[in-house]
Formats: sequence, C-alpha cells, structure tokens
Amino acid sequence: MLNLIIIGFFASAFAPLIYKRTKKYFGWIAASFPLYMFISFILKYNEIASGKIIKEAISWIPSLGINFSFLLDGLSLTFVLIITLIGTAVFLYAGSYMKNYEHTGRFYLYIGVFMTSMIGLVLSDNMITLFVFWELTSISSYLLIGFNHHKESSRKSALQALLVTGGGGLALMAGLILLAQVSGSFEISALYDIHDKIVSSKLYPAVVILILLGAFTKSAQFPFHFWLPNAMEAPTPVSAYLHSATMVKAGIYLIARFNHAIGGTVIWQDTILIAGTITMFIAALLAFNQTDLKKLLAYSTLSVLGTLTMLLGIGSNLAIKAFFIFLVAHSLYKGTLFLVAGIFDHKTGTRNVSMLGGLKKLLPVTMTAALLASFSMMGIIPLVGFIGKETVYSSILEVENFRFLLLALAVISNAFVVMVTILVGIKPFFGKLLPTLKPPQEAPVKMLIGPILLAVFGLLTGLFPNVFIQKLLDRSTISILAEELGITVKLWHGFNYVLLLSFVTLLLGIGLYYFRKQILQILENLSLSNYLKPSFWYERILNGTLSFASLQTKILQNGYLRYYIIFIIITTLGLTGYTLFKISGIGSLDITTDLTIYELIIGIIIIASTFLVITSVSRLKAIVAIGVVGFCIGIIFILYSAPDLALTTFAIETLTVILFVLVLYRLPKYLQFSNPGSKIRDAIIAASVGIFMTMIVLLVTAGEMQSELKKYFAEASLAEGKGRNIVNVILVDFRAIDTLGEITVLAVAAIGVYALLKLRLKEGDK
Amino acid sequence: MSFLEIAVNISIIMIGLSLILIFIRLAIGPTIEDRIVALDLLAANAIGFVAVYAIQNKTTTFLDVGIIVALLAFLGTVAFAYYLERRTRK
Amino acid sequence: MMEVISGIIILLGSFFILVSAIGLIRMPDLFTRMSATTKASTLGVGLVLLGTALFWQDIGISARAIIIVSFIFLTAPVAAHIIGRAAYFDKVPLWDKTKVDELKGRYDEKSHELKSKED
Amino acid sequence: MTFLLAILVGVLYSAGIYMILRRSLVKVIIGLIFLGYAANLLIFAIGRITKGIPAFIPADSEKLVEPFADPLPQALILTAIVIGFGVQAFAIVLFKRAYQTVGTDDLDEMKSTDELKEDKQ
Amino acid sequence: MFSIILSTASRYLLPLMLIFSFFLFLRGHNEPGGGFVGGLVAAAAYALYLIANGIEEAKLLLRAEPIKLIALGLFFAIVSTFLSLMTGQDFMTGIWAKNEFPVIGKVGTPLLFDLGVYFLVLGIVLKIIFSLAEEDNK
Amino acid sequence: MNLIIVLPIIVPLLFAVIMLFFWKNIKAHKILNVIASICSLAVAIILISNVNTLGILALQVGSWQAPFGISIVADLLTSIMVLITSVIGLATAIYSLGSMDEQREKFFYYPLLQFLLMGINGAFLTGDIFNLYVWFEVMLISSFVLLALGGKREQLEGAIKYVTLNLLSSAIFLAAVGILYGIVGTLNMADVARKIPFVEEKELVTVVSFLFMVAFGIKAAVFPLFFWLPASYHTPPIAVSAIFAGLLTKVGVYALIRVFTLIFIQDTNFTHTVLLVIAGFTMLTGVLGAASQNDMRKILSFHIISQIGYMIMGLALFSPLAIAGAIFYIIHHIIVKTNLFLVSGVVDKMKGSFNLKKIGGLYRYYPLLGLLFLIPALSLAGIPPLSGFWAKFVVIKAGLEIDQALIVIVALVVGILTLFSMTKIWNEAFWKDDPKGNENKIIDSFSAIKLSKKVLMFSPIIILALITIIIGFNAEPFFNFANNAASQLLNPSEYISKVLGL
Amino acid sequence: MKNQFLLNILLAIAWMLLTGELTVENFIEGLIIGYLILWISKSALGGTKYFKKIPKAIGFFFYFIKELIVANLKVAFDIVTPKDYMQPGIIAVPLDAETDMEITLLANLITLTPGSLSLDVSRDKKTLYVHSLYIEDADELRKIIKQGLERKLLEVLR
Ligand code: NA
Ligand code: NA
Repeated sequence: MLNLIIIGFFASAFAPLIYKRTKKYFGWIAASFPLYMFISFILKYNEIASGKIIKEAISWIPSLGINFSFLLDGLSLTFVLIITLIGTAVFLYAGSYMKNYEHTGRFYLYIGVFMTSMIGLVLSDNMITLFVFWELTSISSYLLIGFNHHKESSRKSALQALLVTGGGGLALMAGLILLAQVSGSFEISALYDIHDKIVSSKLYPAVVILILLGAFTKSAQFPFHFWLPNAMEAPTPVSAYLHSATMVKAGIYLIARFNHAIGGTVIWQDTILIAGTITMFIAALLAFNQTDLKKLLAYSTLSVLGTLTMLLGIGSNLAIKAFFIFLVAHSLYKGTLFLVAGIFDHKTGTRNVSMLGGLKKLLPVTMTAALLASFSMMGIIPLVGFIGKETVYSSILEVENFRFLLLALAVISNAFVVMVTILVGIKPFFGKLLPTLKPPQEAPVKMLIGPILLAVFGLLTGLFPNVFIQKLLDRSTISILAEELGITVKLWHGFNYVLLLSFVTLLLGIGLYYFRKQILQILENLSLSNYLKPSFWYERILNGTLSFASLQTKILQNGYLRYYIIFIIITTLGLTGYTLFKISGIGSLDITTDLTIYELIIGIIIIASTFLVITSVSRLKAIVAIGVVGFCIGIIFILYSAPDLALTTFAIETLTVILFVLVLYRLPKYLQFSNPGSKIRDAIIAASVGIFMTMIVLLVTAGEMQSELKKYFAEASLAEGKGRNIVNVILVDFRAIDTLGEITVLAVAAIGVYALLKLRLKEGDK
Repeated sequence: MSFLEIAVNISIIMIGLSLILIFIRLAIGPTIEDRIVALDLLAANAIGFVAVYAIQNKTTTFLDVGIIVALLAFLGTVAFAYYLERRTRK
Repeated sequence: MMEVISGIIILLGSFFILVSAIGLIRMPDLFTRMSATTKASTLGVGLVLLGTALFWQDIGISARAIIIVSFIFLTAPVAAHIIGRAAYFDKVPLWDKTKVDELKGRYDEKSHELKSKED
Repeated sequence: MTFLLAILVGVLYSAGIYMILRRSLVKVIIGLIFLGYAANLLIFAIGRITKGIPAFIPADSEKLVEPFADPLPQALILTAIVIGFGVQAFAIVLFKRAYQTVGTDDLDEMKSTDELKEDKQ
Repeated sequence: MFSIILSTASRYLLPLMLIFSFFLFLRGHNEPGGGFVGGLVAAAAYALYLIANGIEEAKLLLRAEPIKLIALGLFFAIVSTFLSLMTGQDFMTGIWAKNEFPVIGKVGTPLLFDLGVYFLVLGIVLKIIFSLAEEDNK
Repeated sequence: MNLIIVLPIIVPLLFAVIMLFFWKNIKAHKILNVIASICSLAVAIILISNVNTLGILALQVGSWQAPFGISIVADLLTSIMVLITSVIGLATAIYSLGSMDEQREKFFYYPLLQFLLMGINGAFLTGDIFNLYVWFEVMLISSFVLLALGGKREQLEGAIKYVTLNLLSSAIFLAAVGILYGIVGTLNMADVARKIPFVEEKELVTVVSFLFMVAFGIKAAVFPLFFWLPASYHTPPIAVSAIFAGLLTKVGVYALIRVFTLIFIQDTNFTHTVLLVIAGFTMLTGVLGAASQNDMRKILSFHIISQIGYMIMGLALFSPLAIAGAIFYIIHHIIVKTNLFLVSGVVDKMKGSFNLKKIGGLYRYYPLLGLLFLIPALSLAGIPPLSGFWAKFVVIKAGLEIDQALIVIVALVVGILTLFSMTKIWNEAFWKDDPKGNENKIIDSFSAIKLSKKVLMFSPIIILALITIIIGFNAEPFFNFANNAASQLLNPSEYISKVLGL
Repeated sequence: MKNQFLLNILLAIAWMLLTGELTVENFIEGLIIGYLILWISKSALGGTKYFKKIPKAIGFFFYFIKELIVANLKVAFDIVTPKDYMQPGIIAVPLDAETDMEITLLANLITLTPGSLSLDVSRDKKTLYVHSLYIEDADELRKIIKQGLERKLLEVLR
C-alpha cells in the first residue's frame, strides 16, 4: 500500500510536465491513474470480503512510535474504492472540463496529491500517519478551492476552508496524542483491545472532544458547516470529488474508524448524534433560498453529511448499516450531479437554476445520468438511494429517546433534499427551453463517461445490493462496531411504515418545490438568515481576532523606545523583586561602615556629578560631568587596589570625550522633551532599579565567597604565566580568549564607525 | 603615628578639600571653559592624591597611573578646546 | 630625617594644591582663574611628587616622578593656552575690573586668524 | 566601604535607567554610558574589595599571599570596559547618523519602522 | 585648529608618548600597563597630533592604513594562539623563550598576543578618529 | 587533541582577518567568504561526528586546568547549533553573492559576516559564563554594524532600538555574571553548576537566574522583551535579515537552554513555570503581531517571536521529550525562517516591494518560487510531513504528557494563526493579481538580473527547502539527535565531569 | 642627522628612566626602541636644533624655578587673603623669538610663571598675547618679560 501511495505522489508530481506534452489526451492518461489504483484495490476485494485484514508497516520515526502502518479492511476498502472510482470519473471529466483553464497541469498535480493523500488517510493504521494525510488533504483542498486565485472570493473561501479544517486538524492532533498517551501506542488497531481502559481514563472526555472537533470541521458539521458552500468556488470537478464524495467524508470516516475503539459512551454517541442531526436539518433549510446549482448541491451534501453523522450517533446495528449504504449511495449520486452541474456550466454558461430549462433534447445523455442520480437522491426505487433512505428511516424508528423528533427532522430534511434534487437534476431538462449564454450542446465523451459510469453504478447497486455491497457492508460494520451485523441488504422490504415515510418525504419534497417561492417569503420574514448565514460567526471571529491583533500590536509594538525599556525593566523587577523580598537576610543587613574622608568625598562627587548630568540643560556640561564620574570611578579603582583598571578607565574616559567632541560638533541642541509627569514616573522606575541593585550588592557581599581561582592565580601567575601583574596574566594568558573576543569587538566597532560615516545609500538604492 | 603619617593624612584631607572646591567650580560654571579648567585641575589633583595614597599604602604600583592621568587629561582638555573652537568658528 | 623632609614637602605641595583650588573658586573671571590656578597646582603636584621621590629613594620611583612633573610642565601651559584662546573666541567675559585688553579686535572672526597689529 | 560602593552602584544604575528613558538620543547614549559604569562598579563591589593591596607579585617573591585584591573581577571589568567602549563608540556614531538623517534627536520622531500600516485587510 | 604652540608641542610630545606607550605595553606583564593601555596611549599621541595639525598631516605621519593595523593586530593574536600547536601543545598554550630580557622579562606567545592587542587598539582608535575627523572636515 | 572544538571560532576569524588585509579587493572577499563558509561547514561536520562518537568534548584553552582558564565545550546541542550555523552561513554566503550590492560589499560586508559567525559559534561553544558574554558582544556588535550598514533612514531607526535594547540586555547579563561570580566565586559553567547547590541563600540564586532569564530573553525576543526585533529585522538587506532571523534569537534560546538545564535547576517549580508563562505569551503576542502586518518581512519577523515561544515552551516543560522538542524546533526553525527571508528577498527583487498590498501575481509566472515559498511556509505552519510539523508535534506531545493543557491550547491556537499568516502571504503575494497590473514591466527588472546571480540566489533557497523536506520525511535521525542532546542536557553530570576533568 | 641621533640618545635615556634599570642592555634596548619611534615620528620632526648649551640650560632652570616659587607665593597670598590686589589685563608682547620651538617654549614658560598666561601667538609669529594678573604698567611688564624670560631663554637656545 505504501508503494501505491508513493507512486501516487510521484505521478502527481510529474503531472504538470506530462500535461505540457500531452494536453489533448491528458484526461485519459490522468484517469488511468485512479483507475489503476481502483483495479489494484478491487483485486483485494475477495481477500477482504472473506474477512481478512491486510496490514503493512514500515517504521518511520520509531522513537516516537510513528510508523507508516497501513490497514486494509472493509471500511477502508469501501472508502478507497469510492475514492478511486469517483476519482477515475472526475479525472477523465476534468480532462475536458479544465481545457480552457490556465495551469491545468497544476490542477492535476493538486488533485493527484489529494487523491493519494485521501487514500493514505483511509488506509493508515497509525494515528499520526493518518493525521499527516489528513492535513495533506486540507492543503490540497485549499489549493484547489483557490484554483481561480485571481478572484478574491476564491482566495477567501480557500482560506476559510483551510482555517476551519486546519484548526480542527490541530485539535485532532492533540486528541490523537492524548489518545496515544492513554493507550500507549499510536497504532489504531492496537486500540481495539483496550476500549475499556481508554473509556475509563480521565483524559477520555478530552480525547473525544478533540477528535470530534477534527472530524466535525473536516466534515462540515454544525457549527463548522459554513466553509463547505463557500468551497464551491473551486472548479466543479473539485466540488464533485473533494467537497462531496471524498474529503468531506474524511471526518465521518474518522468517527467510524474510531467508533470501535473509543465509542459507545454517552458523550461520544450523543455529541455525534446532536451535531449530525442539527447539521442535517439546518443545511436542508439553508439550501432553500439558493439558486446556484453548486450551492444547492453543497447544502444537500451538508445535509447528507449530517445524516451520516447522525447515524453514527445512533450507533445501532441498523444505523450503521444505513450509514454504510447511504454513504455509498450519496457518493455515487452526488458525484454524478456535480458533474452534471459542471456540464451545465460548461455548455450553457450558467449555473443558475432559474435560467435553465428544457434541455432534454439537447443534452440527452447528460439527462440520463442526471435523472438516474436524481432518482437515487430522491430515494426512488430501484436505485441505491432508495435503500439508503429506507434504512435511515428504519434505524431512526429504533431509537428510544426523541424518536419522533428525529424522525420529523429527518423527513423534513429529506424533503428539502428532494426539492433540491428536482431543481438541480430534473427541472433543467423539462419545461420551456430558456435562453443561455452559450448555445447548449451535448458534452463530449470524456465529460459524459464519468457521470454515466457513476449513475449506472448507482442503479446496479440498487438492483443488486448483495452483489455490490453486501460483503463490504459486513466487513465495514465489523470495523465500526466490532461485531458481525448479520443484516442483509435488500432492495424491497415490502409495504411498511418505512416505505410510507419515503413516500411522504417524496410528496413533501415535490410540494416544497412547487410552493418554494411562498415558503421563501415566510423564511425571509423570520430573518433567521443572519445568524444562520454560513460565515457570520467565522467572519466575526476572524475579524475580531484581527482587530485584537492590531490593537495589541499597536499597544506593544508602539514605536516608543522608552516604553520598550520600561516593559523590560518592569519585567525584570517583577521577576526578581518577588524573590528578593523572600530573602531572610534582607532585614539584618549590616550597613555599618568604616568610611575614610577621601572615600566619602569621592562618593559625594560621583553622586553630585551624576545629578549634574541628569539635570544638565547643556550637553557639554553633561559630558564634562560624565568625565568627572568616570574620573572618580578611576580613583575608586585606585583606592581599592586595581591600578590596571584605573589606567584603562582614564584612558577610555579620555577617548570617549574625544569621540563625543568629534561627534558633538554636529549633534542637535540638547532639547527637553519630557513632561514632568513622565519624569516622575521614570524617576520612580529608575530609583527602584537602583535600590534593587544596591540591595543585591549588599546581600551578596554579606556572604562569604570562597574562590579557588584567586588562590590559583596567585600561585600560577608567575610560575606558569611568567608575569607578576596577575590581572595582565589573566588577560593575555589565563583568559586570553576573552581578550580575543574583546579585540574582535573593537575591530568590528571601528569598521562599523567607518562604514556608518562613509557609506550612505540613498532611499532608492537597494 | 610618625610625622610622615600625620603629614600624609593632612595632605589627603587638603587634597580632598580641593577636590570638593574644584568640583563646586565645575558644577557652578558658569562658562563651559570654567568647567573644563576645573576638570583639568581635578586631574592634576588626582595625581597628587595618587602619590600621597601610594605613600600611605606603601605600594608603588599606583604611581604609573599618575603618568597616564597627566597625559590623558591634557589630551581631554585639548579635545574640549578643539570642540569649542570649532563651535565658535562660523 | 628624610621622612620628615619628605613629609614637609608633601604638606607644602598639598597646600599649594589647596590654594589653587581656593583660587579657582575665588577668582573673578575665567582668565584670572586660569592664571592663578593652573600653575599653582603645577607647583603643588610637583612638590608632592618630589616628596614622594624622597620618601621611596628609589631610582624607578624618582624617574617616574620626574617624568610626571616634566610632563605636567610640558603640557599644562599648552592646555591653558588653548582653553584661554577658545574662551576668547567664545566671548567669555573678562572681569569688569580688567585693565587692558590688547587682544581685542585682533582675531579674525571667521578664520580665527590672529593678527599682530590692528589693521 | 562596600556600603558606599553599593550606594554608588544604585545611584549609577538609577541615573543610567533614568537617562535611557528620555526622548533625546544624546541622553540615551549618556544613559548607556552610566549603565556601563554601574555594571563595572557592581562587579567590582560584588567581587569583594580590598584596600591598597593590588594583585601584583612582589619582585622578591614567587607568589602572592593573602590578603590581596581578587584579580579576576578586575580582569572581567577590564574586558567589559573595553567592549563597552567599542560598542558605545559605535552607538554614538550611529545616533549621530540617525540625527543627521532624521533631522532631529527626538526619539518620538523615529517610529517609522514600528508603525502599522493602516490599510485594511 | 591652528595654534603654533599646540602644533609645536604636539610634535615633541608625540615621540615621548609613543615611547611611553611602548613602555606600558612591554612591562604590562609585570606592572600596570599592557597592550591595551599601551595601544590607547599610542593612539592618544596620534589623536593629539591630529587635533593640533589636522587630519592630512596625521595620515602622512601614520603612513599605514589603520585597517591594516587592525588586521595585523588580529593576525598576531591568531598566530600566538597557534604557535603552541607546533610544539605539540594544546591550543593557545603559552610558549616562552628561555632567556629573560631587561624590562620585558620573559618573551613568549602571550606577549605576542598582547602585541596584537596593542596594534589592534592603535588601529581601531585611529580608524574611528580619522573617520570622524574626515567627516568633520567635509 | 580537541583542536576541532575551537575551529568554528577561529576559522571565521582567520578568514575575516585575511579579508581585512585585502580590504579593497571585493572579489577576494567574495571568494574567501565562500571558502570560509565551506571550511566552517566541514569543521562543523567533523565536530558533530566526533561528539556523536566520543561524547562531550572539552578543550582547556591555553592548557589551563578548568575552572581556572576558559573551557571550550561541545556537547550534542552545541555541535548541532554549530552545524546549522555553518549551513546558514554557507547559504547566506551564496545568496549574498547574488543579491548584495557592491556598496555594502566594499564596506566590509563579508568580513562582518564572518565576525558575526565567529561570535555565534563562540557563544555556542564556550563553557564559561563570562566568555559567553564576550561572544554575545562579538555577535552583537557585528549584527549592529550589519544592520546599519548602508545608513538608510529606516535602517538607522531600526538600529537605534536594536542597539539600545540589546545593550540593555548586555548590561543585565553582565550584572548577572558579576553577581553570580560574587555568589559562587567561579565562572566556568560546569563549576558553577557544581557549586550552586551548596549556596546558602537559595533565593539569591533564583534572583540571579531571573536576571539571566531577562538578559537572554531579550536576545531570544520573548514576551515582553521582544520589541527590538520587529522594529529592526525588516530594515537591512535581505541576506542580513535572513541570517539574523535564522540565528541571532536562537543564540538567546540556546543560552536559556544552557543555563536553565545546567545551572539553574534548583527551583524549577518557580523558574520554569515563569518560563512557561513567558512561552505562552510569546507565542500569542508574536503571532498576533504577525496577523496585524502587511509587510512580508514584518510578518516573518513577528513569526520569529511566536516560534521562539514554542522553543521556550519546550525548555519550560523540562521533560526529556520537551527539551528534545525544543532542540528539534530550533533546528527546524533556523532552516525554515532563513529560507523564508531569502524567498522574500527574491519576491522583493521581482516586485520591488515587501508590502503585500502592493505586490501580487507571483504564482502565475513563477510557480517554482511559489513552491519554494510554500515548502518553508507550510513547514513553519506545522503542516505535515514537513519539519515544522514534527517540531510542533513533539512539543505538544510533551506538553500533553505532563498535563499542561493550557499551554498546549495556546500552542494549537497559535498554530492555526501561523497558518493564517502564511496563507495570507501566499494569497496576497502569489495568488492575487498584481494590483499594479503592469506585470511585464516588473518582470523585466528581475529578468535584468544576470542568470548567474539568479542561480546564486535560488540555490540556497532550494537547498534549504530540501533540508526541510528531508527533515520532515526522515525525522528519525534528527529526532534521535535531539533526544540524545536533550538527555545530555538533563543529565549534566557528564558535562560537568568532562569539563572539569573529574 | 646629528639631531636625530641626539634625540635617539635622549629617547634611550628616557627609556632607562622610565624603566628604572640603568644597565647597558637596557640602554641598547632603549636605543633600538628610540630609533623605531623616531622612524615612526619622521614627518612630525623637521630638522631642529637641540640643547647645545647644557650649562646655560641648567642655569636657566634654576632661574626659572626661583621665578616660579616667588610668583607662586605672590599669587597664593593674594588668593588666601580676602583683599584682591589684582589688576588683570591682556597685553601684546612683540617677539624676538623666531622659531616655533623658541616661541612655544617662551609661551609655556610665561604661562608656568604664576600670574601670567600666554593666550596666543599671532599668525605672523611676531606678537605674543599675554594675560597677566598684575598690570600696573603694560609697557613695564612687556619689558620684564622681554629682558627676563625671553632673553635668558634665547641665550640657552641659540
Ligand atoms: Na594590564
Ligand atoms: Na591590557
């Protein structure tokens, strides 16, 4: 499996190159790639159907427990087959659809990467490997949604999708890490045996929430649903493939995959159930006032995604069965309808339903596919959609709590879906032929094969469910529930309650279709739309974050050097002050002192000239006073036995004066800018620092210091360093490398001064 | 205490006093030239102080510092004068 | 004996140093201050160093004392000259009881060139 | 003695901090110089001071016996002073150039690199 | 700044200061002084000369470009760190000549290192001061 | 003989000095700079393989027995840092050949680069706390000059803040070193580590530790000490920005890691909790700062801060995995951030601006550049399987393992905002059409550049991108290295005994 | 050449003084160092004359010391007593001294004598401006300077 994935990525990488040479036939070449994958996996069908699980693992980062481990069971095989089958249809279709786009090569690169990642995602047995592919699908989705990147709406939608799914992805990562922490392994299959241990862990609720956050964002569950309709900015093949058939199901796949290991608890089931139900219902309502073909399909997709989630939330055997059938059915019919919508777009120049009508003679083949898919979607016998809807209803009927509420919501939602289907898949072909931008004509073969293939597949599956999906269903449900269902899939269950419900749904849907204008009026009056408007909250949060970001940056990075310094000083004082006052010796510091008169005089002069400097209104006076300070410090060095220091201080002092004098010549007048208030504030800050430092000195010197170094230097200086001036021996021998660094600093400083003075680039220069 | 010690102590006090006086001139100015003169004188006094302090502590190592001070104080004064002259030249 | 002599000389030197400091405070204008002090301190420091040399009676120390003194003698007048000159340019006021000022008007304001006679 | 030095260290630090909080570039430079003094004196004081006995091995002896001043803090300060000089020299010239280029030494006029361009998303 | 007195004085002070600077450097290993202070005093001599006689004369006097002095100083320092390797000792280990010289005392790699410091300090101070003075003349 | 340990310091110095001798020959400078970088890389590779096989190496400079002289020490962390430094050095050297203007080259640009590298390597290699201060200063002064080189107004304004705040940091650092010496009477870090437990006034040690935290924190640009960085990093030529962005803050992080794993480990409950708080705010304020900017380099600059937060978080969590994560993060971040700056330089050459409002349309005509931006950008945002993902992954895993949920939440939120910033650049500079519309004219200014120069600019970008990918796909050896480095750090006894020769 | 050699010897002596070691080796060392320094200072020193008349120089030295002390006492007295006896002013002194060396030495010596201060020399080197504390009669003072210090100094130098 790893080799297939590697091949996938390589093939994708070369897509732009190959595309350049084979533009005309590229659709066929491209389609051969998912087809090849499809065949590779279908060859494993029997093995899997017989109950085998194929595993493959290569270690990747063993020290973190991360491996390329893959697992092919019923669930993953089902997904892989959907991915590759629809992939084949879409790749072929795109060969024609994308003909007039720029950079079609890049398109195939992205979508190839996406497909491969998606396959990797559903095959992964290692949580982190799964996550890697998960994120890759988000990224490729981002690139594909923004494919028409000259449009601002495309860029925005791409970003929105990425942020929502990416954010969820990060939560998922945390969830997976926590899960691994509880279970001790990143291998998913290793979780199955320790379900109870996981569920009883105190981290369990966090794990559930985090993983579901990932799943819900990816599968656009309420309240993260809004990105999906906006993702319709992508070229239609992308909508059909990623945002209907495959990527958006990754979240649902995730729930299904982990259901066995961490499911079955109240928190897990209820969260999923509630989120799914709400999504199903709200999406259906939101679809109502749409006119754009793709938006309509997107909302119906959302509703279905909600239904699927709801089914996992119900979690009964029947619900899982329903989940599975509905999943397959939806992938087939929705894929078809998206492709049909693309044909409308391509061949008529519009995607607005109200501008389409009477195309049946002009697009007969398209119509065949569209009708097959529509009937399936409406749940009409004998298509697979019918079985799907039947099982959904029957599983709801089994629910104990809130059964009728669920049922009512499901019926209403489905009725809306029916209405959408009529609008998208049926209405355009019948009635009056409406004028369109382009003269409508039948699509080329390349564009027709895909939808026909999928539609026919839907029909066949409906007619012969035991051939096509029974075994996969069995194996998949084992993966999800860890038990054999023993429920067979049948097309016809006889006349019963459920059939009645299907019928009611259909009628209701048709009714909605006919009275849609009136109902729209009512809905508008309710003006729910603002709060349910897809990206209302997203925008609020994003803009809020951005305004906050601006605000905080303006406050922090305000451009005033002195505030930066104040921040730093207060931080320092805050951190150290707290500890300093805990020091026991602080109260009993010995401040008795044996000052001699000259020490006192030097001290007084230093302090006095410091004040002179601070208060001076003349620059030159300040510099003279600084000179005095430096000078007196030099004298202090003499007093306390540091002649070399004194020498250096005097020398440096003089040089600094010379420097100042040479520079000062051109310096500005010494201006007074600060107001009294800030002076007082600064004085308080400055004094605090001073007091702090004084205390430090007193506290440290109150203790004894035993320095072996001092003794060593006294002994080794002459004997081994050959010098009597120990300070100098330290500088040129014991710690000569300090001096090496020091002279380097000087060298660089001199170069810097030189360069600063001589090199003056103008603003325009680069 | 020997006479020398007493003399040294008195000297130190006298030099210390002069340091203060010089500093007062430096502080009150009024012209910048006054301050520079004061600084120059401060350096000269420091040399005297170092010499006396050397006797008080019986170490000669400090004497060399005096040479440097003499040398550099001169340079500093020249630099200031240089600045003043440039400042006043139109 | 030598210690006593050295002590006396040092005291004398310190005295001159103090006097020069007092002069710095007392004198009425910059020029008189400089006139009075720079040299007083030169002598003062010179004496202190002489005393020091006498105290140690060591060729190295004496040499150092000589070097310092000669250096001060060499540089102090130069320093006084350039400050005085700068002060004159800077229009530092002369004491109001100053008797004569033959320098007045002899400097060229622009080039600072000093002339021998008034043009 | 240490007490005096401790006070001086505090005063110098206060002066340095106060000055670098000014709006004028020249004052900031002066502040930096004061911080340099303060740090040097701090190391000096905190390395324990000894009066009148420098760390020189006398001509007639092979090694130095206690008490004598600890030479290591002195060597550190020497290095720090020199480094400080180099850095300050550069800073002074930098500030001068900034003044020449910006036309003022008011730091509040030198915020352009921090400014947030106001245009909307 | 033109002053006959200062200019004349500086001409005679220069050699004196230079010899003093070299003296400080050489005996820094045993008495106060060393390469750093020595270099500074030498630089001060040139600075004085510059102020008294102008940048052009000062450059004429120095002859070498200060950058080369800097490079030379660093070069000496580096060489002194590597000489020990040739005798098989560790990096930067001091190597000393057997005989003592007057005043200088023992001669060895630390002295070479200090000489590097001397030249470097001279070079950098001159580079800085010359650059500023040239700027000032503009 | 452990001579190899000092070579990362000496080699750049030697070459810089040679360049100074030929100070007017720019051609020689260019060649020497590349040779120097290659030599440094070779030295670094030998060093890391030696350390890997022989364990921690220590050299007593001048043969003075520790703690009396200065010890140069290389453990795994050090050698990793030295190696990346040399990689970035080489990348910048090559990029500079293609992008640096002749004016700056004449004014010692290349020797300054080598001096900078010398300082950085010195900081990594030294085993002495005061010597660390010296190398910091070498690094700083070189960076000051490089930052201001050219003397444009924005450079000067940026440099003023950079210089002042960094000098403040140096002052605090110096004070801290002095106080530390006053307490323990030694400077050799191993020796300090040995003596610290016996200090009577524990609180005094904590106070000093905070001084170090602030001093290094300023250099590392953590909250609320980072202000110098966004004020200045976008002002110098891009090659300079790039090397700063990659290396300078990381020296601060390195220093924090060093002292807070070796020396100040007595009061971790307090000190490392403070670090954790700092880490959180650093991540947040940095990323929010980035979100508010429209200049490509400013966005990248703020992200440095935010990413530093993750590294500090690793240190603060103080578990083996966390420290390994921090180290891994450093490795990843240096490579990626340098690369992003280099890419931004190419963007500027093409479009004449870094301002996202003024540029656009890059992806249309330069898909390769798009790819070369996306790789480091997505890596920075932590998208798998690029290097940044593993970095983030490990740090977060470490946080979760020791129940630090809050910081993990912050890290995750910051992750998504990082993604936002990177896609913002992508959206504006690459996807959006050029607002000026005059594509062709702009393209010409780039196409006017000689092909050889283009190759010189692109090759380091490509190499760094490849490294990111390699680390991503082959994270195991890197992670192992980080792990081993972390275990060396958390068991300081080997370090102490190797340095002191016990 | 001769002067340079003399100066070299002088520097060697200065070296011995500085180092405080009166040995032959040190003298030779001083010669070498002195030579190097002269070479370095080449352009600073044009051809100049030196200290030919040692005895006169010594005599002058003691004359000067006497002046120094006497004048100092006078000024000191003025300073420490409350009453001011000063009559300060600036006078122009025409110069006989010609070379830079002569003028500089003279100016310095005048300055060193308390109470007087050489302010500047005119560009044509013909006039020295002196500030003095005690000017009863300007011409009288000019004469004292010319007859005293200048004449004696020039005797030594020429
Ligand atoms: Na020394
Ligand atoms: Na030195």
